[in-house]
Amino acid sequence: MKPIVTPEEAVKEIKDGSSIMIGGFGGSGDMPTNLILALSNSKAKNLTIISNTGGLPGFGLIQNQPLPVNHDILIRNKQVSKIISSFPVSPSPSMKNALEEIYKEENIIIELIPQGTLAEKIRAGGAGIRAFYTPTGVNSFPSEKKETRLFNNTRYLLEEWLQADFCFIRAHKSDTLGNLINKGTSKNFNPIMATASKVTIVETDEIVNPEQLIPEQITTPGIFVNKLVHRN
Amino acid sequence: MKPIVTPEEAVKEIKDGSSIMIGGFGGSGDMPTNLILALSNSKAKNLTIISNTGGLPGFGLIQNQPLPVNHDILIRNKQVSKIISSFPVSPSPSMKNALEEIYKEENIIIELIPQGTLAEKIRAGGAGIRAFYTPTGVNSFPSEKKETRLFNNTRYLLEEWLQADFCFIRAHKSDTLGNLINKGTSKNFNPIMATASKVTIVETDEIVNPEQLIPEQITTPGIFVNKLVHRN
Amino acid sequence: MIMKEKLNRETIAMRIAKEIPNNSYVNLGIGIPTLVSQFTSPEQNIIFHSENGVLNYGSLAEVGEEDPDLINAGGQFLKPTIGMSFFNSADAFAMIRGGHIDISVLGALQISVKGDLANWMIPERGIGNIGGAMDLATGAKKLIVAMEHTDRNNNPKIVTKCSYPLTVPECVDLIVTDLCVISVESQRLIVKEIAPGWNKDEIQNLTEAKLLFDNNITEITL
Amino acid sequence: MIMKEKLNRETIAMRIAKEIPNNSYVNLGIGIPTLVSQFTSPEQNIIFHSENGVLNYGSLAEVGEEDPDLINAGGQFLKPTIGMSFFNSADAFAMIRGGHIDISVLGALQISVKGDLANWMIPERGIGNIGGAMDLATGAKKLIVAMEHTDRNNNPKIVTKCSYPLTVPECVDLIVTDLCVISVESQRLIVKEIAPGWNKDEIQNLTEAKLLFDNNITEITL
Repeated sequence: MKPIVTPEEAVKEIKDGSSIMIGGFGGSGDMPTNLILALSNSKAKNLTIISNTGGLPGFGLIQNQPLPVNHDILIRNKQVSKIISSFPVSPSPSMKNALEEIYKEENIIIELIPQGTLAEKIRAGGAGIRAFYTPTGVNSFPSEKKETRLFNNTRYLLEEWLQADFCFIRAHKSDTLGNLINKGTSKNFNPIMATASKVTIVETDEIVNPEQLIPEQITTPGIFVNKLVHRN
Repeated sequence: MKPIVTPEEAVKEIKDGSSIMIGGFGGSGDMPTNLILALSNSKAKNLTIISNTGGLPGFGLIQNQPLPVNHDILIRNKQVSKIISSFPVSPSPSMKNALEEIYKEENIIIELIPQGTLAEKIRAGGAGIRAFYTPTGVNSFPSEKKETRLFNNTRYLLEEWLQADFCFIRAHKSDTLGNLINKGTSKNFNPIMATASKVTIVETDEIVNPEQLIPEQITTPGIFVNKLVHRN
Repeated sequence: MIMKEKLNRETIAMRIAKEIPNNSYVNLGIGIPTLVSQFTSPEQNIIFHSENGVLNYGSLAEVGEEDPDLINAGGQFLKPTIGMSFFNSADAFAMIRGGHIDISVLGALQISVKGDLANWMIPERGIGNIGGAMDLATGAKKLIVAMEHTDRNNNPKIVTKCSYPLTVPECVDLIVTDLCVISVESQRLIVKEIAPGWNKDEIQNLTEAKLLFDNNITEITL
Repeated sequence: MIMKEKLNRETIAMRIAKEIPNNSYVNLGIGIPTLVSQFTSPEQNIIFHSENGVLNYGSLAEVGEEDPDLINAGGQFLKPTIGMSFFNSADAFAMIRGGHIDISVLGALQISVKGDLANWMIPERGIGNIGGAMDLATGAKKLIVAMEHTDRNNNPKIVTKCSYPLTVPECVDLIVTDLCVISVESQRLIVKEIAPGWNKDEIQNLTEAKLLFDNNITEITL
């Protein structure tokens, strides 16, 4: 049985300097908004955020709906000192997100990683694979500072695993054992981040009894889950 | 739309020296028996077989049921020159499988790999990850000939990807687009082998129209599937 | 220079659709590439992949029917489609990196004569987005670029050497612009088709890289 | 030597069950370890993992109700159980290697004084099975070995140095045999509990490795 807590209780143990993976692909309905909001109301500073984007409030937004909360608010609040991301800023230079506006004066470190490498580093972190050789990034930006190696005359880049103290992820349904179901395209980074964090906190639409889940639909087994938060 | 063929047609392009991944965990109902039987009736020789076991006819066998066909028959037929496996012989020394009986006189090469490393090598082969560092096997058997490296004072073993010319896998249901569903514990090596082989051949209990599958239950998307064989 | 008519974005997408063989698995990037799916027919059985974790998506959702759990990597809302499957980001990129995607269609900021692709950062901005482009340009079997031939200020985007940071060197196979279709072959750019009303010199004048023109060059046909 | 009574396999399993904290994720190997699940109660909320791809399995299926698609890694047929989940072999070992399994219970051929484990090959056979044991002994947070104290010929299995090829060096945390319970601490073997009717000397005599005996040593309690 996994503890069911409020967003405020869930973020209580997050201290200055913690690293937090945040699931979701971009910035709309698929983010753990209540957990992010609770964290934005906490005192935690100098956070490292690992997420696909650097917080894009308008991404994947349904017309005429209010801008949803995402980790943009944490950056605007100056709670973040480092962000690891594949898509840190807005696709359009004229629509700046908080990160682009303040990263220079606030000295926020931006670690830019190709999306597939980011996903694989997180999976490796959860699977006990310390490092791996990928073809992505050889002879382009990320390889400048990185080790490469030839296998059968093709060059590959060495990438290490990525792990975090916490992760905030979303689920459509959870059972009381922490087994999770994600609908449609809402898996994205959620299932892999759950594996790579010391404490996995799930913001879920529903919490049901285990007999109400179809085992074959479970996308994240409860072994990776520590706390459940019911989204209202 | 994926071609639906007979087992005999499916194995026709398998030539001497081909490598074949065979899904299933052990040796009972979860093996692609019709494909194995068709291959045993073909002339292909010097095959490399990659499978969790070395062919265990009695493993996971329901009482009073006949011994199911598995790759044991290919070894007994002397069609195999190399086997890559984590569990090549019978758990009991007194119940020898074909591999244990004939590997010495037939000079069959047995490459023994820890099960998790075998699974990860296959996943890497399908995911374009050329090699990876794993903690498993450091300072024990497989590491004797293998490269190791320290990361933060812990030693890891370098393992390369594994790919094959063909794979034989099982599914409970397939749609005509090759999307597959595996029931219960019958995923095992099937979904990852499908990703790591040039030609993936599926032995499936049912072939249905795409609208009859629940997308969230699909365990192997059709992108990894080349041919379907209907199990009778 | 007379302002002649260039192909519009839809026409570029239409021309690219013609390049896609039946039964292909195809990933479409943000911008013009996204439009390609409008110009393929169901009979072609082309399966579209999006790196946020979906295969076999079809049309976009109507306004009022958007489901936040059914989007593509460009943040567009998708209609539920028969034959769809879903997966996480690690598996989505396993498909790309593992060589399972037949065709990737991407936009570009610059392409060099060798087929180098630069599409992730304008240096003046000081910060860029890589997203899935680097994996797609590395892993897809064939890479088609869809773009305007020049930038807003009429500066050539097809250059001798990219001045912008590279996404992947020597990866582009085919370029379809609003002026022509260019095949990249052995580090040479060979113009195969030209937009109606344009001639070779005009196109070379809007291109920094040296272009070769195919002997059997034709007007762009759709 | 008088043939005194040793603990039977079920009693060894019962003693190990006592070691498992509530809410643990536990993988049971083939042989005596498999029996452990019979001696835990539902209130303990222990979740059993099997590396062929299942979490939260419960009892074994009755004869006549076997489902070939519902087995554990030992090839035993499982009953469908509420709360089960299924995954492929790569994900099953990601759980193990990634440190998500709290306790692994394995059998052994030999254990050294340093806690080295040998359980995959008898050299005379010339060929052995590794299976999941090497990953489990590497990745699980705690490793408990369940075994008979000596082999069939009364040769010690707890030795100064393993003569059989190692599975993993220095990995064993606790050994429960049919004679005693031994904690491996800083490369020393400390006997904590002894089977009823046995004394320290008798146990040391059946053990090649040097044993230490805890000051508070007790009879094995269940």
